[in-house]
Amino acid sequence: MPDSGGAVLEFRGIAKTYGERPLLAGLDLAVPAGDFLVIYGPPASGKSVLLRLLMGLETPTSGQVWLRGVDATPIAAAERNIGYVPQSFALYPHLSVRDNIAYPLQLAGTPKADREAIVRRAATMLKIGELLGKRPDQLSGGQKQRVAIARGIAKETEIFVLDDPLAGLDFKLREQLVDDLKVLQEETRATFVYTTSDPIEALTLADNLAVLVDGRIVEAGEPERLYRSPAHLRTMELVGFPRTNFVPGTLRGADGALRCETPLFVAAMRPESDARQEPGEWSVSVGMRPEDVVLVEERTRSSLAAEWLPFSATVTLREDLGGEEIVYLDAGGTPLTTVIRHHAGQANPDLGQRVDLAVRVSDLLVFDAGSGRRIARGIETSNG
Amino acid sequence: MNATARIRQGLYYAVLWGIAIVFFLPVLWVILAALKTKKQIIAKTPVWFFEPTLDNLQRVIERENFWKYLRMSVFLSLGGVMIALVVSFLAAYCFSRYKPRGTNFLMFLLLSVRMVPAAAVVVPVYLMYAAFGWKDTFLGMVLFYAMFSIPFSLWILKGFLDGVSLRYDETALVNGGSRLHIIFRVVLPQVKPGLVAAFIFNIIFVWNEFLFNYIIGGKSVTMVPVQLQAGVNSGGSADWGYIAGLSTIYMIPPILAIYAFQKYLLVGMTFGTVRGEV
Amino acid sequence: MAEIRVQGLRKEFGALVALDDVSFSFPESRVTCLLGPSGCGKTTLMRIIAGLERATRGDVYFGGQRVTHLPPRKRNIGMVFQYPVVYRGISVAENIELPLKSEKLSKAERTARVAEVVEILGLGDHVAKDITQLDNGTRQKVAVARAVARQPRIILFDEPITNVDANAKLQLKRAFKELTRRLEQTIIYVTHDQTEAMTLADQIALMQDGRIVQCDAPRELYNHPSDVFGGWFLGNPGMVFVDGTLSANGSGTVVTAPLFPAPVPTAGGASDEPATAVTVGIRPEHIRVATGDAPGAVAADLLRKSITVGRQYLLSLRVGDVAFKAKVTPQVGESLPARGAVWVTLPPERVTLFAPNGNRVDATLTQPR
Amino acid sequence: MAQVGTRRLEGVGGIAGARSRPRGRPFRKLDDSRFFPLVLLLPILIFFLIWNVVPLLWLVGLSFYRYDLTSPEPARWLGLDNFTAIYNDAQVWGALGRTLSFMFFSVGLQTVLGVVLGLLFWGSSRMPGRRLALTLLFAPMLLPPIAIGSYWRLIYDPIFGVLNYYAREIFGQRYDFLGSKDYAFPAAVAVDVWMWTPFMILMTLAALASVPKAELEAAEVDRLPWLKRLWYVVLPHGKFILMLGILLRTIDAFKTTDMIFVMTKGGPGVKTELIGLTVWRRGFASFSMGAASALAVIALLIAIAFTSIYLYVLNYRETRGQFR
Repeated sequence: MPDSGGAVLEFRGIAKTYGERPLLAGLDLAVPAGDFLVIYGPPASGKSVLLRLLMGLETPTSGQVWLRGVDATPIAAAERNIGYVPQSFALYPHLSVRDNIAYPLQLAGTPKADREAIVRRAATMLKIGELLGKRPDQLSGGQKQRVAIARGIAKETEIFVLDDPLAGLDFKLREQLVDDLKVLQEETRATFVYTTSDPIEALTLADNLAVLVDGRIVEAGEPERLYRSPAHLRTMELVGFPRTNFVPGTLRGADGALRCETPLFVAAMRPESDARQEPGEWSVSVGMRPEDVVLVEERTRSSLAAEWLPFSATVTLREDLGGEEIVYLDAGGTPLTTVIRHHAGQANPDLGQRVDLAVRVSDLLVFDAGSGRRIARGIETSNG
Repeated sequence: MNATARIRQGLYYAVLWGIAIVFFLPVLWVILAALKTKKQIIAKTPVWFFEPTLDNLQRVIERENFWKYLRMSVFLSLGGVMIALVVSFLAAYCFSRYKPRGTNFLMFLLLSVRMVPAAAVVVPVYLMYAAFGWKDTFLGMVLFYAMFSIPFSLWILKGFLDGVSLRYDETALVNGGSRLHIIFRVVLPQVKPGLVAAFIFNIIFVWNEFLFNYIIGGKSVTMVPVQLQAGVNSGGSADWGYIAGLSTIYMIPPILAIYAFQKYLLVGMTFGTVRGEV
Repeated sequence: MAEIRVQGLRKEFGALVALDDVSFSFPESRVTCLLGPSGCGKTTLMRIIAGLERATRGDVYFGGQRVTHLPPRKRNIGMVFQYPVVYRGISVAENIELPLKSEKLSKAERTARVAEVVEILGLGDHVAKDITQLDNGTRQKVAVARAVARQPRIILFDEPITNVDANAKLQLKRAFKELTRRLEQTIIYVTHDQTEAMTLADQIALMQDGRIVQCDAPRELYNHPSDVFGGWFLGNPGMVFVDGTLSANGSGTVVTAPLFPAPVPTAGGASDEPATAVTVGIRPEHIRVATGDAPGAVAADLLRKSITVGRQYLLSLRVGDVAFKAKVTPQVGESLPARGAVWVTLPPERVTLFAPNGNRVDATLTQPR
Repeated sequence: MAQVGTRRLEGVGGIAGARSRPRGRPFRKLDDSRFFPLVLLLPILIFFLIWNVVPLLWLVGLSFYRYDLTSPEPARWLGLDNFTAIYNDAQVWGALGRTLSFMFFSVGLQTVLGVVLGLLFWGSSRMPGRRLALTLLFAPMLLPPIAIGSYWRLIYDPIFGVLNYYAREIFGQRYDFLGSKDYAFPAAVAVDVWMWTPFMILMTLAALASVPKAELEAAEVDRLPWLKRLWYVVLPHGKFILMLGILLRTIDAFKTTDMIFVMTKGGPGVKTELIGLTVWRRGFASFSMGAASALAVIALLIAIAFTSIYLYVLNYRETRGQFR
């Protein structure tokens, strides 16, 4: 068994099956103390189950959960001492906000005076100080969520688990809560484990990000590294907003050179490892981030440098986010998106218009269509 | 709203009230009878307007053992239903949360037996009670009524418990709450409406029950309906004043209960399979 | 086709005032989005226009006709609800056709109308299917088709894409865009999602606490909010607000705020009033952040940075005890350290000033000379 | 192993200050054990065993014996004789047939009346005194069946019954409703209809309440005519609850005993003798427990069949998720 190496909690070879259905398959993950770990994945990828295993609400089919340096797998949920914010608010409707927040403390037998102080502190941090006397059914959705979070953190412990706490909340509420949560974690320096299926939320909150797809962690690490250099197709697809564009293609290796052919362009590639030096042919997915696909004015098209790959597409929808706009395109059957920023004075195409686009070769990442692993990337030209 | 619309609405409400009154009329007739003299009751021309007399009611109250029977009705109803609620709440929690194998089968069986004509069950129960010497004992009767109330209570409570998110249990669990704490302090407060519905519904059933009380009861545990039946079947001419008086007194609690707990009526009448109010 | 006008509309639910004397005109043949947070009264306003709710006071006019007391069926409107309403037990085509049957139209006319909306909404593959076979997104399309096929004068949409999944949302947005390009009807679209409103509307009526606070074309509303609420509600994240003071300094009026290294002169503001409090507002993407000093820049602490939409970077910054957000381009974001000292500039031409009551002050900042 | 980056901070604690070691519990509580669910079930199992399983076995066992309470001889094994006797018993068949037609007529009438009146009551939510009106309306089904039987004896009475008086006023003729061969059965059905129509009104109101408001509003905006609204909007949502109501009434009508017992005792002749009464009579009038048990077993099986149908319908809806 590997040493836990300062990790405050750790999953070792965790697998979980319900009947015949595998939900989690052999999953390893270590979380250092004081980390804000975001487990990020599409809905139904196994995020909640993973947290429930950590909480002790489910037993793994195989593998162990280590907590604070001991094997906690046989330890009951009640003894694990983790603060918990469940997915739906699960506020006790018969208790006041104050009693809801104090609930974990009351169960733990914290003296009444201390309880009140902790409740006050938690309520102040989450800006719900004036709601303490109310009942949950008198609160708005955002307020309920704040109370649920306050209850989760008002516990004498240093590990907190939040199961997609902002799901279903209004956009504006999320914006505020994300910020408050980040500040909260930095102030308390506790270890947070947080799940979400929202890419921006994940990128904003995470010190470390674990991308969970179909019960497996496809990649984990600092969000910026995952964003810039994803080793797996799913990482590139999921980490970032709008979603990455993928174009199917074929990668051909001959005479020591690699070429990738797609319906949109043909480009020279360099392999990620020596393994792909030998001649061969692989079916691949070429990933290009929306912001790397740029709109080109007709007149500048001819003057594009060799490092740019030109192609064209039709605008199908423009979604205005305010600060920026997502342009949905159709490039001969391949759906694409790009992002334009208004204040940057970029092109302003009309709906249904045919536009010229270009992508820089060095921004392309090539993934094996079968395994999803990254096998090549566009060659950087020296003058780029 | 203009005048014609208002008149139309007034008419509509009048019709609805009319329907309600028509349905209540037979009951009203009995209540009236309770306030009539014997002559007025059996008058060939129906008497609608008369000077009410309390003679019948007084006779009912003064009749030997009236209070004893009424007390028995109250004790047996309350006792049986309370026991049933405790037993079925615990079972419903188990069924809802642990989902043991055979849950559905057991729930089905319990309900089926409750759906059987009472006359079919009464034979073996009678023989069993006779054999064990439980006939005409308070415990035997109250436990029987508990059993009588368990199936519907279980169905109602299971439905309500299934509606309480498992997250509540889990939140308590991870904070160190015991199962008993969860059952009584976390879940129980949230299924109060279910408890009320089950309570009201079953208590009306037991309150009105006749057959079993008649067969497996006896002098010491007789409830009012048995007494009522005795009145109706006492020889050739029944004492209608007495019967009407006794019924009138006995129907007051159920009518008050429907008025006060109307929103639980639907849940109760369909033993929890249809939720909501009308 | 008709203009919709509401006059002094008030709605109270017990003690709660849902609509506070709203007078407003929805222009003919245009898409107007009612945008606002939940509980702002937007749905109530729409339901009163539809006739599904009765106003406590005030009137509704379609064209010149007063319809305040008409029941919905006499108003000739189409409506699409938050959750997809379809009629069960019949096919998609029959669903769209059902209301037409009460309209005294020939069979040929009915068929033609159904075919037309089916084409616009891309329901071609589903016409013969039973309604229960469809997912929520497609059902909502059917509901839209049904409302449109009757060709009412007015079509109302009540948060129609809130309850469908992300993929269907996009499809529906495309379909709406296509529809509104083709239709001539007056359309009111209620939503709490600013992106939806910005994407679909010809003009947005922004609501807060039972009032319409501003109505403008989407970009206009975004760029020139008439009060603090509009600045905050639109944008992701919303506008950054900093307290400042407006005061006279001999030659004109200047704004002093923690994010300006020196007082910034204004053009157009009153000049001889004593110092007044003012809120300085700017969109986070307009704030410039650099590692080095520049004219007009102040020193700031970079607390955090994270990647946001399209590899832009969202920065948490602090100047003194004023905390705020900025959104910068990929290039700038990458050049910044993870945390530490940076320099922040607020381009004066991008700054909007608001009075203490929240309303925009009609004054623009100029480049300090 | 996905060791996510190392981090600079040592975790120091949450808002309440860290207390990383949970307080150990000296002993494992009962409710942590895997027997705990069984403990919860124990009371109901005891009840089930004593009051259901034992009588049931007793009943089934007894149905194979000749056992008369009145005769001194001990019980005698008959095999299936009791059942064949029932099979050949015209009286039992008569009672079964009567029960069926009782169920058919009373449930049918209740349904029609209940649906019509229920629709009429739809939209009465702002009626003044609605709660009281509904209490009066629902009263018949919540009063003791014994009392109900006696009320109607009073009302049906051939001499001083109020109904007879008005019958004579209108038709110029007196009727002995409960005493005559022609009228006794319809009169019994009428009482059942009176008693249980409110239940079908209740179910109709529940069915109507289950129709999503938005769908009704859409139908209004779409200008669907009244009948189409009922057919395309109300019925698809409401039919399930209505169906449950009809099934419940059917099961309950099958059980009808008390009310008939008090009102007519099955008479005149056997005109109103329903199966419940027959079982009762065999058991406690002639005290032939074996024969009564055999009959009870049959009644039991029929009731279980009805209940299965009911639960099947209920389950069908749940598994097919027809709520949306």
